[in-house]
Amino acid sequence: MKINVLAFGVAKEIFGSSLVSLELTNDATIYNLKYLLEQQYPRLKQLASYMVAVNNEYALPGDTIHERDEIAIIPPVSGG
Amino acid sequence: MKINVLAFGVAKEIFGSSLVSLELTNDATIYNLKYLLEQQYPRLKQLASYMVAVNNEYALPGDTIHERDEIAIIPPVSGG
Amino acid sequence: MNNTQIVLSSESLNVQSCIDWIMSPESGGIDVFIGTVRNATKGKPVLKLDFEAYEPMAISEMEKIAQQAFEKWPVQKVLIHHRTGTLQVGEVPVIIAVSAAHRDAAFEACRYIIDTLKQTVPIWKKEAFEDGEVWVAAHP
Amino acid sequence: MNNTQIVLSSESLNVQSCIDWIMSPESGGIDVFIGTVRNATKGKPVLKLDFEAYEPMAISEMEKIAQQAFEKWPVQKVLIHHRTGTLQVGEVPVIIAVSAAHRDAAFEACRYIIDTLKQTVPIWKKEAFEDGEVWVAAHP
Repeated sequence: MKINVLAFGVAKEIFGSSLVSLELTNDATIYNLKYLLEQQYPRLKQLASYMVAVNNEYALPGDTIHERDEIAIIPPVSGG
Repeated sequence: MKINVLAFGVAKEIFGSSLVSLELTNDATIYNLKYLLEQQYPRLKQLASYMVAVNNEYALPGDTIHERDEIAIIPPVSGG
Repeated sequence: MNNTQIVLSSESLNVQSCIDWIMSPESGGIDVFIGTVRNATKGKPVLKLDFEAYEPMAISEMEKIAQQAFEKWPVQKVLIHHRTGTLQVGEVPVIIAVSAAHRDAAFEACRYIIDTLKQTVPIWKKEAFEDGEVWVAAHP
Repeated sequence: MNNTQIVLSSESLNVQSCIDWIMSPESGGIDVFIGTVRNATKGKPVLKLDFEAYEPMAISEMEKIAQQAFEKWPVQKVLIHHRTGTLQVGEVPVIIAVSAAHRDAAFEACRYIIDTLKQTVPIWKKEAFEDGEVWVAAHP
């Protein structure tokens, strides 16, 4: 399946875009997604940390990704 | 010596006045003052507590009172 | 001191002017405590409050508390405004504002100031209920 | 919920309108935290800040924090306003306001909300210095 990944803050600069498209297998997990992204964008690994959100909720590494899910890369937040 | 004692809050009601005059010996302490006042106004003893201020500072029981000192009875405060 | 503003006033307190005074380019966090007259005490409707102050000593005690805040925390400005006179439900008897480079100091100092003010500053509050008036905290 | 007001806005935040909304005859204490853009970070002059938000998730996370405050403390109203876009030194990125019958709850909930917001709400701040720009907290 093809999924779109939203990027914010420093992740947008690492991707060079606020949205990247990826091809994932149908049973892919957050863990798989992060592995793929880090292969393609090694600077992700230099971040202090980063989370993945699925449909506006923080996701766990084992969570499965479904087609049409809204996926976002959440680098360390710094609001307030 | 004759001293004037200012009263605030509930103390003003107990004294029936915002200022009472007392005759004290020259070496009188806060402790002596409180004893005299409680003799004259027994309802003072029903307060949760009360302090005496001398020249705008909280005084200790052993502090000596001098002529012209500004003396005030401070019932439990409840500002804020 | 131009880093401290202490006011005891029979006029309405103005939150916006307190905020305007406390903000500065050096500060990163501001904590503001606003006391308001509640419409009930222990479930009993309150009609109004009367605040009486021993004015010179109240100002002197508020200045001491502000000074202690500067000694205890790295704060930049401290503001304490307190009302006297008759206040209706919803009116503001007290505003405390503290600015600091970091929020920890602002929160802790603001809390310290209101807690200490309520223990040491010679101001007294009389609550008016439908069936009479009571000096708050006077009796055990 | 009419006891919660969450706003994410590219327009200037207005402290007075936050205070007007949070005050009520039931409350006795209000704590307000105001973040401001500081003119320096670790001694280095800051020119401006840019705030970017993942808007729907940021609002959802702020609503969760407000809900947690209601579960943890007896508070009456909770307000969280956050700016997006470019802010100059002295401008206000965040206002948190909490009202409660008693001040303990207002102070503790306000502190909890700003601390948690800084940990969980997807908003990012880029500091502009004379020699370049840095996404705050991005790198170890």
